[in-house]
Amino acid sequence: MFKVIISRLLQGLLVLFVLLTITFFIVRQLPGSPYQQERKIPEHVERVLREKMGLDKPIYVQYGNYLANVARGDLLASMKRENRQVSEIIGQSFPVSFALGVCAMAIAIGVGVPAGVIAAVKRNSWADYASMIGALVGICIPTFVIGPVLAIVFGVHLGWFRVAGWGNPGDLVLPALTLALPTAAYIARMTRSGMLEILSQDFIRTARAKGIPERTIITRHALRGGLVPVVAFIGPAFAAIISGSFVIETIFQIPGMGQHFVNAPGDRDYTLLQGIVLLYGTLIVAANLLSDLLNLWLNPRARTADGN
Amino acid sequence: MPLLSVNNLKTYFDTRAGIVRAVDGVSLNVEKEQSVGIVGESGSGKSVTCYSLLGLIPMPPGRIAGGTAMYEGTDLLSCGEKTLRTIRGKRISMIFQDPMSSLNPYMKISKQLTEPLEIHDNIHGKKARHLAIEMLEKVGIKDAEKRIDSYPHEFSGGMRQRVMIAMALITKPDLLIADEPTTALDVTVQKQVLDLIKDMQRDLGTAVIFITHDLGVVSETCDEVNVMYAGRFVESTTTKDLFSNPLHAYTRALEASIPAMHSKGEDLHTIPGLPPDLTKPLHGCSFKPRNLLGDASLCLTDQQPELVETTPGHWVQDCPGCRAVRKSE
Amino acid sequence: MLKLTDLTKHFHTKHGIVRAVDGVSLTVPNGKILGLVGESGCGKSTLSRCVMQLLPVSSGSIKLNDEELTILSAKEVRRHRLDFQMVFQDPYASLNPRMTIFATLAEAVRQRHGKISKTEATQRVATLLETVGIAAKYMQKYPHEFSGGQRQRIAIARAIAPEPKLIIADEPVSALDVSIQSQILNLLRQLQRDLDLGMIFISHDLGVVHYLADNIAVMYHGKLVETGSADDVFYRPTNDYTKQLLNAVPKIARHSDV
Amino acid sequence: MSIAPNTNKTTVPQADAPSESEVGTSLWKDAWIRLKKNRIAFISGIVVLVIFLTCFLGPILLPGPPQDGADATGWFLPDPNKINLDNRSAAPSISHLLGTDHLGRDLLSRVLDGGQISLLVALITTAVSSTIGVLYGGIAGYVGGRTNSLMMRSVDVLYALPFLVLVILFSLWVNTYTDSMTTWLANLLDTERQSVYRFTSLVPLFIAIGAIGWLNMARIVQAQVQGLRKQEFVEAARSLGLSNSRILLRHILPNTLGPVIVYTTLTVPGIMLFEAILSFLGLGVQPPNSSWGILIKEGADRMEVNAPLLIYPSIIFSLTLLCLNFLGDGLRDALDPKSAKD
Repeated sequence: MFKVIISRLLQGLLVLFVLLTITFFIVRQLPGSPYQQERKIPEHVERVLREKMGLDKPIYVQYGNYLANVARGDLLASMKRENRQVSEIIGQSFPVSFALGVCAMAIAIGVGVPAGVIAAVKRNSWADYASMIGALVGICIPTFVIGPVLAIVFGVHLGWFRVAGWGNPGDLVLPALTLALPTAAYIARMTRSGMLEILSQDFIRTARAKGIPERTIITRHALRGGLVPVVAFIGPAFAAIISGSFVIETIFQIPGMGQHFVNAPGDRDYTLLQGIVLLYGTLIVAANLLSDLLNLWLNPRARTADGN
Repeated sequence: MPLLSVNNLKTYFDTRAGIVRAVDGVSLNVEKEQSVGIVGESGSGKSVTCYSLLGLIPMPPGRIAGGTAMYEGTDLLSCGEKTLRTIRGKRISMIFQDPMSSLNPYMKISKQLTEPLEIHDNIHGKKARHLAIEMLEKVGIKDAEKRIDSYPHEFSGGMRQRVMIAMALITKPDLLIADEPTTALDVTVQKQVLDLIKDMQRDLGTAVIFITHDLGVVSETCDEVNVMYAGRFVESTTTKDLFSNPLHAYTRALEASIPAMHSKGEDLHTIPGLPPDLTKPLHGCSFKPRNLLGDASLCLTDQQPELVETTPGHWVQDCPGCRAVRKSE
Repeated sequence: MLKLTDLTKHFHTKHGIVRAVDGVSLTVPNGKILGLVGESGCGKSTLSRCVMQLLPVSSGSIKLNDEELTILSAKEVRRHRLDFQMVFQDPYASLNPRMTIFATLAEAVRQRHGKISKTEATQRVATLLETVGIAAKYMQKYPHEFSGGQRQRIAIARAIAPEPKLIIADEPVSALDVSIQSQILNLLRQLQRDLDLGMIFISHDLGVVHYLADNIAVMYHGKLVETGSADDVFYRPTNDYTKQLLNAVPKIARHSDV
Repeated sequence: MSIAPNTNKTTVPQADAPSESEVGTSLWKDAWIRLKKNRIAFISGIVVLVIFLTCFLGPILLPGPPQDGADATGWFLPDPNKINLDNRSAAPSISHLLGTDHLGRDLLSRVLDGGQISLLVALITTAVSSTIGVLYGGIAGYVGGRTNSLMMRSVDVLYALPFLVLVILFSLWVNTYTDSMTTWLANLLDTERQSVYRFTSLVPLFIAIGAIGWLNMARIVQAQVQGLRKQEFVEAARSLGLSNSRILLRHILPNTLGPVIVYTTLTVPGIMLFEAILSFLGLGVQPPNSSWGILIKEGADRMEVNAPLLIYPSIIFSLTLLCLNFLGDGLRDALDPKSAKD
C-alpha cells in the first residue's frame, strides 16, 4: 500500500517535470515576447526588463534557473504585471476556482451516482430511460449553452440568483450547477453500466440465495464493485472540472484562474503560464492519486495485486 | 411426507426467438436427509429447475408457467418474495458451480459467512464470528481463525468451494441445492469436496439436491437420480437401479458414451445430433431423432410421453421407441 | 518419433523462479498416443507449448525423428511447427470468429502447400471437412454458427490440415457435454489410426486417458512422477499421487471396467 | 493430398447441420442486422448522415443568388459571410429561413457553414488520433513484454498531463507555422490565400487535438490486442507458422475493429464539444471561419436580444452530438462480442 503511494508520487513528479519542460520550451517557441505587444516599449527599456527577467541568457540556462527556482518553491514574478508574484496571483484566484470545482464535483457525484444506481436497479423502467436520456442531454449540450440559459431562467426571469459576480454563497449555485451537469451525466452513465455489470455477477445470485433483501444486496454487495469504474473516473474528472471551469468563469464573470489562463498565452506571460500549468498538473497528479487510493480502498484484489 | 414436493413445475423464458420451455412439467420429491441427483447435458433445464424453486430466475424474461413446490406447507412458487426470503439461505441453501465468481470479491469471508446468521437467526458480532470460525473448521479449513479475515481471492478453488459450503450450511438448513459444485475443480479436489458434502450431510441431517452433468458424480453421491432431457425427466430411480437397469434410451446412451466403461480400442457410443430447439413446441418424444439404442421408429409422435412407474420407485417416460432395446448384431 | 530429454522451462516472476516444467523426459513413438495426466497448474500446458515451439525451452532437448529442434533458427522453427499441431480446450476461443471455416482451413492448407488455386483449396478443405464429419457445403459459414462439438471438429480439421506428424490435444473434450465428448474421442482415435499420427493427449481425467492412450505419463508440479503403459499406470500404479488421482475417478468407471 | 480417404470400415460420425442456409453470416452482418433492429441508433445514424450531407451539399446544390441578393426571393442560400446592415436581426422569411444575425448575415447559411468546419475538424482529428492510437496500441499489445510496459507507461504519463492546457499551447505553437504553410499552399495551388487559409487555419487544431486525443484509443486497442494474443486461435495461427504480420493483420486486428469503431464513433462528439469550447474561448477556429462553437458563442452573447441566434445553432449542435452518442451506444450493443457469442 505504502509502496504504491510512493511509486505513484514518484511518477507524479516525473509527470510534472515532463509537463514543465514541454511548457517551458513551447512557450518560448511562440512568436513575440512579453514585451512585443500592442504598446511598443523602447528598446533599451526592453533590454533592461529582459535582463531583469533573465531572458537574455541562453535558453538552457533559463531552463535550469527556472527549475531551480521551482524546486525552491519560487514561481517568480509575472512578466506582464509588474511587481506581482505568480504565486500571489494564483493564490488569489485559485481558491475561487477550487471552491467552484468542489461544489460542482459534490453535485455531480450526489446526482450522478444515485441516478445511475436507480437506472441500473430499475433497468428498462421509465426511471432508467428518463435518467439515461437526461444524462445524454447533459453530455451533449455544451456548458456554454446551459450556463446562459440557466442564468436567464433563474437569474433574469425568476431572480433567484445573481447572473454574474462573486461574493456571497448564492453566487456559487448557478455556475456550480452548470459545471456539474456534464460530469454528473458521465457519472450516471458509468454508475449504471458498472452496477449492471456487477448485478449480473454470480455472487449477486449467491447473495439472493442467502435470502438477503434486495436493498441490502444493492447497498452492501453490489455498490462497492459497481463504483470501481466511477472512482477511477472521479479523479481525472475533478481535475478536468477545475481546469475546465474557465468557460463557466467567463460566462458568470467569476474571478478565478480562468481569466489568467485565457490571457496568459496571448500576453506571452511565460512565468504565469508556467505557474498555471504546474498548478493544473499538480492537481491532476493529486486527483489521480486520490482515485488510486480510493480504488485500493474499494477493491481488495487491487490491494494484493500491487501490494506485494 | 416428503421434505420438498415439486409437482409439474414449468418454467418458461420469453425470448425474441419465442417461448423457451426450459422446464416443462417436472415433478420431484425429496425426503429428509436424502440426496437426489438431477443429471443432464447443458441446456437440459436442470439448473433452471432448482433456480425456479428459490425464485432465482430473472423475471422477465423468465416466468413460472405452472406447478407447485410444497415445502412445509408453503408453495415456494407462489408464496411471494418476502416469504421466500425467510426460506432461502435459512431452510434451503444453495452452492454454485464456480466458487471464484460466486463469492463476493469485495467482502471479507468473515462478513459473508456471518451474513446469513445476522439475517435469519439474529446472531451478530462476536457470537456470529465464533460460529463462522467453527463452521470453517468443520469444512476443513485450517487456521480458520486467521483465514476468516481473508478475501475470496486469497483462497484456492477447492478452499473457496469449502467456504461456499460453510456459508450455505451455517444456518443448518434442511435442504442443500448443489449446482454442479465440482465442475470447475480438479479431479482430486472434486473428490474431496464431494466427500465433504457427504460428511456434512451425515452430520447435519441435510437433504441434498445434486445437479450435475457427470454420471460419475451421481454414482458417488446420490440415493436417487432423475435424468433430465429437453426440460423433462425421462427417467427417475435409485442410483443403483439406474446403472444396473437403465430403461430409457437416453440414459443408456449416456452410460454407453462414458470412455471408462469401454475397453480400449472399442468405439464409444455417440449420441448423434443436438438436443431439440426448445423454442419450438414439442410434439411427441423429444429424443426420437437421436435415439440409436432404442427403436426410433416406435417413438411417440403425436403426444409427449408420460412418466410411468415400471417397478416400485423406477419411473421412466413411457415412449415405446425409447424403452425398446435394440439388439446388437 | 518425438523424444524429449530433460526438458526444463522456468519462468522468472516477481516471486522468484517458477519451475513450470522441471526435467521431463518422454518419448512418443510414431502412431502412438501418449496420455499426459495432471491437475491444472502442473505444467502440462507449458510442456505442450514448449513442444509446439511456441515457448522457448530453458534447457533440455526436443528431437523429432532425430532432428534436434531446440537449436533451430526462428525461421526454421516456423517451418517445423507445421509438423506439430494442436487441438485446444475451448472450441469457442480456438477459431477466429471473423474468418469463415473455409478461410481458416485454407490458410492451414496453404501453409503446407504454398499458393494453391482457389479450386484446389476448396477441394482440399472439402475433403478435410468430410474427414471430420462436417458437410463440405457449410465451409462458407462462420464459427459462431456451429455448436461446440462441431467447432471442435473444425479445430481438429485445422490441426490435420498441414499433415502434421504429431498432434497435441490439450484437454480437447473437457469443455464438452458427455454425448459430444464421445464423438470427439472417437474422431481423434480414428484419425490417429488412419493417418498414423503420434499424439499427446492431455487431460485431467484418468478414465478418458486410459481409454484412449497407449502410454500414460503422470505429471505433478512440473515433474513426471509416473510413466508406463496405460494398463500398468491405471491398474497397477506405484506412485502415491497417481493412486490419489485414480481414487478420485468416480466409481462407476472403476467397477464397470473390470 | 496425403490424408487417406476413409477406407476404414468405421464411418466418421456425422455432425449435424448447423442451420438451413449454406452461406455464413459474418459477425459484421450479424451486427448490422442487430443495429438495424435498434431503432434509436438506426434513426440517429440517418439523422447524422442527413445533417452531414446538408452541411456539405446544401451550399453546393443551393448556391446564393448571383448578385444583389437582398431583394431576391425563393430557395437559395446566401453567402454566409455576406454582411447586409440593412437587414439586421431579421425574422425568418422565405429568403432567410432562420432569419439573420446582427450583421444581417443569413443564419441558415452560417449554421451550415459552421457545421462544415465543426464536422470537418471532428472527423479529421478523430481519424488522425484513431490511427495513431490503433497503431501505437496495436504494436504495444502485440510486441508485449518490456516494450509494452514502457509504451503504456508513457501513455499513463501523457494521460496525466492537463489536456486542455496542452492543446491550447500546442495549437498556439503550430499556429506560428500556419502563415508560411498558407502561402506555400496558395502558391502551389495557384489560388487566393484566403481560400486556402480557410483550411490551413484549422491545421493547428487538427494536430493539437489529434496528437493528444490518441491516448484513449491506444489504451483500448492495447488491452484488446493483449487479450487476443492469448486467445487460442492466435496460438493456433502461430502453430501454423504464420508470419507475425499476417497474424496481426488477419487474426488480431479484425477482432479489435469492433471496439475501435465504437470508440471512434463516441470520440467524434467529444472532439466536437472540445472544438466548440476552444472556439468559444477564441482559441479554436478563427474568423472568418466559423463553427458551431463560434455561432453558439455569438448567440450566447446576444441571447437576450436575439434568442434564435443561440437556439438554432445549439439545437443542431446538440442534436448531432446526441445522435452520434446514440449511434455509438447502438454500435456498442451491436458489436459487443459477448452478445455475439451464440
